[in-house]
Amino acid sequence: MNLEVKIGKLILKNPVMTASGTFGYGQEYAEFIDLNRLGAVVVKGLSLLPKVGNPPPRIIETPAGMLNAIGLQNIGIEKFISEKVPFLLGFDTSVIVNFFGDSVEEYVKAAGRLSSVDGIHGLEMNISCPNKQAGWCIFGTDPKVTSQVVGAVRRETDLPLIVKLSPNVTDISLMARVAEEAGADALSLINTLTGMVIDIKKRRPVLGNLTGGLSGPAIRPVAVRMVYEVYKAVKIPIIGMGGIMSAGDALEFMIAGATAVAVGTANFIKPSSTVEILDGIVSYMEAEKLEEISSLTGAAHAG
Amino acid sequence: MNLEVKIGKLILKNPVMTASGTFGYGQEYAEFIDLNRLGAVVVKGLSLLPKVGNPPPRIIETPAGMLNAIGLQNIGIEKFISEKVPFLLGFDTSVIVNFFGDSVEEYVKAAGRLSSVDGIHGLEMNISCPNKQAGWCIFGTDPKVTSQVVGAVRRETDLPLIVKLSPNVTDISLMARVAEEAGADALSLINTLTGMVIDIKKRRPVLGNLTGGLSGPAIRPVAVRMVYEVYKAVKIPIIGMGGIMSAGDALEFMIAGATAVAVGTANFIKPSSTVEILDGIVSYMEAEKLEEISSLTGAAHAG
Amino acid sequence: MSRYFRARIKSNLPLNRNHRLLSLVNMERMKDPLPGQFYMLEVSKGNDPLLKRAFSLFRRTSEGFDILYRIQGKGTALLSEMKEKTELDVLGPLGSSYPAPVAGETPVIVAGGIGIASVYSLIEQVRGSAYLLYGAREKDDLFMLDELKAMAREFFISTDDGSHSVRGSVIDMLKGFLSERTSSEQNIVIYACGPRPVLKEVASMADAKGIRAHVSLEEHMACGIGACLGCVVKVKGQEQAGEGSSLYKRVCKEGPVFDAGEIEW
Amino acid sequence: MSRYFRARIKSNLPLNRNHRLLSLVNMERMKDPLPGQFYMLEVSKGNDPLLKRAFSLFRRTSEGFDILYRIQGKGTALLSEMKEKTELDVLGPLGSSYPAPVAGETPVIVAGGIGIASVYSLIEQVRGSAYLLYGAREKDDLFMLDELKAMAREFFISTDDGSHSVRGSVIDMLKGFLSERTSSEQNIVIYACGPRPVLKEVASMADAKGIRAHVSLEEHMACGIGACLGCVVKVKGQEQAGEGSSLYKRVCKEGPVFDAGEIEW
Ligand SMILES: Cc1cc2nc3c(=O)[nH]c(=O)nc-3n(C[C@H](O)[C@H](O)[C@H](O)COP(=O)(O)OP(=O)(O)OC[C@H]3O[C@@H](n4cnc5c(N)ncnc54)[C@H](O)[C@@H]3O)c2cc1C
Ligand SMILES: Cc1cc2nc3c(=O)[nH]c(=O)nc-3n(C[C@H](O)[C@H](O)[C@H](O)COP(=O)(O)OP(=O)(O)OC[C@H]3O[C@@H](n4cnc5c(N)ncnc54)[C@H](O)[C@@H]3O)c2cc1C
Ligand SMILES: Cc1cc2nc3c(=O)[nH]c(=O)nc-3n(C[C@H](O)[C@H](O)[C@H](O)COP(=O)(O)O)c2cc1C
Ligand SMILES: Cc1cc2nc3c(=O)[nH]c(=O)nc-3n(C[C@H](O)[C@H](O)[C@H](O)COP(=O)(O)O)c2cc1C
Ligand code: FES
Ligand code: FES
Repeated sequence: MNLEVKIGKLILKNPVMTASGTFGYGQEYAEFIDLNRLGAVVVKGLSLLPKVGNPPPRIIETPAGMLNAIGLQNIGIEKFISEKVPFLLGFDTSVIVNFFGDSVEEYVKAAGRLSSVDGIHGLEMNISCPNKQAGWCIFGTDPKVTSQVVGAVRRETDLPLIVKLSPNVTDISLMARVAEEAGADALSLINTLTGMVIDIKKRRPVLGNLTGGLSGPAIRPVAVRMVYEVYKAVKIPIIGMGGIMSAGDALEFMIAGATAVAVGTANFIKPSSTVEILDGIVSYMEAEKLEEISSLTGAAHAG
Repeated sequence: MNLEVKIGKLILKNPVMTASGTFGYGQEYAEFIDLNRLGAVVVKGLSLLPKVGNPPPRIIETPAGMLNAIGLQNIGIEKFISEKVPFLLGFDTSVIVNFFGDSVEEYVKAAGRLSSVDGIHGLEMNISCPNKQAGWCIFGTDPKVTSQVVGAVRRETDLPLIVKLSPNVTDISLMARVAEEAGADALSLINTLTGMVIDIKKRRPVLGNLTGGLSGPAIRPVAVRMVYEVYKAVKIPIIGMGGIMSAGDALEFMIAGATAVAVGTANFIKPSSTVEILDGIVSYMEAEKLEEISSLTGAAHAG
Repeated sequence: MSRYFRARIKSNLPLNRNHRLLSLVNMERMKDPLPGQFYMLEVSKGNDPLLKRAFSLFRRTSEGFDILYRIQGKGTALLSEMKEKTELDVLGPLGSSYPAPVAGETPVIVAGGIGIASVYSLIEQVRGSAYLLYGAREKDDLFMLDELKAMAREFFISTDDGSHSVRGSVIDMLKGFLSERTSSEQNIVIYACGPRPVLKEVASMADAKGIRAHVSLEEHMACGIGACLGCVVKVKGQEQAGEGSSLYKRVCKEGPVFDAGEIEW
Repeated sequence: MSRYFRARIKSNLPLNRNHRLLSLVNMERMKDPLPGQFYMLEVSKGNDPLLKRAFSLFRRTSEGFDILYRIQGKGTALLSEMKEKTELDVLGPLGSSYPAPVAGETPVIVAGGIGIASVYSLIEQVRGSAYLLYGAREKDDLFMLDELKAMAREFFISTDDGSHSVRGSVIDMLKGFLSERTSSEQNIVIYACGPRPVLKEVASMADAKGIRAHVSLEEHMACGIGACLGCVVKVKGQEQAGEGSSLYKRVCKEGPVFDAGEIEW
């Protein structure tokens, strides 16, 4: 049985990755699972300088989901390189660094710095910023700006470049095509949907940031639909995510068109989710007598 | 205690309405609740001619939600007028007719015909069509087309005109402003989010229509956020909906900015949901010593 | 006497690894159900699972009614864990019923698997007069054999694996029965509930022989009362634009029992 | 010996209308917990509620550990309905613990309401040497009074409504205690768990008197292991851009027990 999948020139030993921001820098989960079993570890989103993040409360549970407004708190790229990369180098898994910036220049600088480091196998560009309070983050919603920032990062790095799309758009296929044309090697979707919960006693939004990003099983149908649509629109591989809790959920994404999948919120509920999902995918392939995992990608579109 | 709310020139005796497509033509629920208690009955979406709807399966449950792809099946405006309006005339509640068309002309004709009928107190224009398989329904996502179709209907009718917005857009505030400028008296939000579920055994989408509209508690945080945003963008009243299951949920929408609320999927789970929600709102007002329900609208934005 | 009421679980008896017999006690007076009608039962208090689940009336009891069910997915799994005294929201009885055979008609009742749940109360109703054909996957999936035997005019059983009675499908039995008896029995009318492929075969056999057949269908349901238009099946008829709504019928309202000839299989 | 394991419910005892004592039996060997640490417990098998819930170690038992909890919302309501023998996923022990008092220090332990759950095992640890101040809303919300009495050096109780012992808040008691005893008792160190306003008062009193105080905080949590950055509290320190991450600390990792002087209240 062949579980290998290709994300640009990067070969993953299997399609199960972690979703950025839900797996810390990998260390937090090493106690619970064997990181060597993962297709890739995608770390918490990094910026050039460390970021404070949003005021608490940052989290609130919702029906079959949760809202988070972490505000992209992170230790900054330099500290990541000096303190976390050495740890990750000890594992036989691909390391993909999720990053973001507040300007095209910051995106480019971050990508450049990360590309100079051994032990980083791919970059995932977060252009979604669902937690921006002041209206919309234009990097992920205005096609012109998306094209510009992705193109600029593309020119700066030779690492496989994954662009992570925001679902808070009218036409996800258009955004996908724009990223592809600007040089993305792959696409990640979806990031969180923007949401809000209000405390009816206080008559105020619960989260310190007012709005947050909705993740978990609640959003899965939206995510699967977007992967299905984007598969028809682009040729580059898709990393599917959004509410994957079980192997069956992961398979839905692959059949819809994903080459690999990322497990996010599920890690919080079961720290062993990723490896259990991998085991479940293997069982499915056995039961269905499939040799190549890649034969599942986009199977829903056949015939 | 004053529960009255104003939707344009229409005064509702209380803010609890039904969401279109989840309450049939009213008749189906008359056995379970006293329709006289409702602020308004909003009927299943109607078109000039009857519509067949989508092939089955049309429904699939999802985590804390459901996808539907009814395909706007309806008996057509003429049959509604002859067979359903007489029944509804027997109740002391406002009747709001949800309608749609496949062209600006159809929208206008439908609005014109409905405006000539006694016993219809308001029109709700559905410009969302989440189930359109062939990509996006431009009425609800392209601001120029939205403006054109709303403006045309506005010129045709003197009834209170509610425009129901699609949540599948990048900037809901923009769509809200466009509808307001084109003459809408009020806005309904949200319609369903487009989603998909895949059967991993058959490796095909479950729904006959492939995609469907996601409703229920799963989408509530997205809906509340959109109401909150739109409240800041427009002056006309908002009818909030999306996953309202309890009085607390309804109050979240009002505090976020809604003048009235509509109960949808909850009717399927508990046919008495609407009246229980109304009772719960009254209890809340008593506990919080509120005299005017309208004082809650947008309270989250104060101070 | 409302069709929306609360019921208390009297017992929730395991029949085998994945079948249960649920006895409910109505906490309010309920409308008398007819054979073939169904109920929508609450299976969770939370939002997941969200929707009620549809179950046929298995049989009326002195205090309420019984449901015979198979554990299928998460809703029925949750139901199977519910203990005595648990209270549930119930909608029903809902939908159409099996039209009682008229004088001179010979009822032939066909049940495939859990389909027995839907026809059991019909068998009670026509006690003594019906031929009963009951097929299941294996011996363990056959229920209430003694009771059924006592009520059937003649009782035929088959299992897919031959672990009880004849090896074969209920369709094989029906084929045999019809080819043997159509001449001796004058006015056969078929009642059938089971997996869709079985019902489709029943329909085509009945059609070929010019026999009336009433079949009970299943579809995913949200409301159960005709409001959501979610549970439709295609019926034969005019597909011209505008005539539309007659192309589909609602399983929860016009069904679940349909004339087999009416369905576009 | 993993911090992610399954546990079986031995008992789930109602203490009053909304408090329960949950006894869990570990099904695998677990790491020894320290006073002040906590566990994340699974409260449902489905997707709603989705996240695990945080509960302090109440006390270690021979077979596992106990949790004392208040029914607060839907997760704890579900937990309260769980029967003996139910199995749960558990993460823990997690987070920081109450630093044991060093020689010469006099521990003063302050518990407001359900805060008793967090300090109980500390009281066991320092048995005989600690002053204990325990306040609750009313008589019925006071638990384990006999056990506590036996372990405390001196035991002070108050209720908001005066239905047991002194009427007043635990803060009033602490105020009185400190003004009376600060001179006689040399090295007082405070340990406190309770509602945030209580802890804030404790912190400011301790600060005014130059006393060290360890407080246990609560925040909404998703992961419980430091990965999601969801459970932060603001700590005193530099807010300059770039120095950022030091502005917030994680309740699940650096906490739940913090030095009161460190928190930006
Ligand atoms: C009119 C009618 C009568 C029925 N009578 C019985 C009966 O007497 N005994 C019995 O065991 N079963 C009966 N069923 C089937 C029963 O409703 C399903 O097995 C049950 O809904 C499965 O729910 P689940 O959560 O366990 O499965 P899941 O597969 O997890 O359910 C997911 C969704 O699909 C729906 N669904 C899945 N299977 C079916 C199905 N076969 N029919 C309709 N909806 C389905 C569920 O309601 C739910 O919305 C009947 C169905 C209908 C429509
Ligand atoms: C470190 C720590 C230790 C705790 N120890 C105990 C204990 O020993 N006994 C006890 O009764 N309670 C304790 N709590 C509080 C307990 O976690 C909450 O009461 C519980 O999560 C409420 O869940 P719910 O679903 O019933 O409430 P809901 O209000 O329905 O919960 C909604 C969401 O908010 C979160 N939430 C609600 N209240 C709290 C809270 N006070 N703290 C953290 N998250 C909350 C829930 O986890 C959930 O994600 C502790 C909390 C923390 C952080
Ligand atoms: C607490 C939290 C933090 C997240 N942080 C990031 C981040 O830093 N960068 C990013 O691209 N996505 C981030 N995400 C989004 C996830 O990577 C993922 O796209 C989303 O949660 C949907 O997947 P899920 O439903 O499986 O969680 C975060 C999600 C959560 C829940
Ligand atoms: C089965 C079903 C049918 C619907 N039909 C219509 C419709 O005809 N017209 C319309 O504007 N909205 C329709 N809707 C959308 C609802 O009116 C409502 O906007 C949406 O379901 C969100 O609310 P809820 O989560 O409370 O159901 C339909 C929703 C459902 C579930
Ligand atoms: S289930 Fe709603 S119409 Fe049949
Ligand atoms: S709960 Fe996730 S970091 Fe604390």
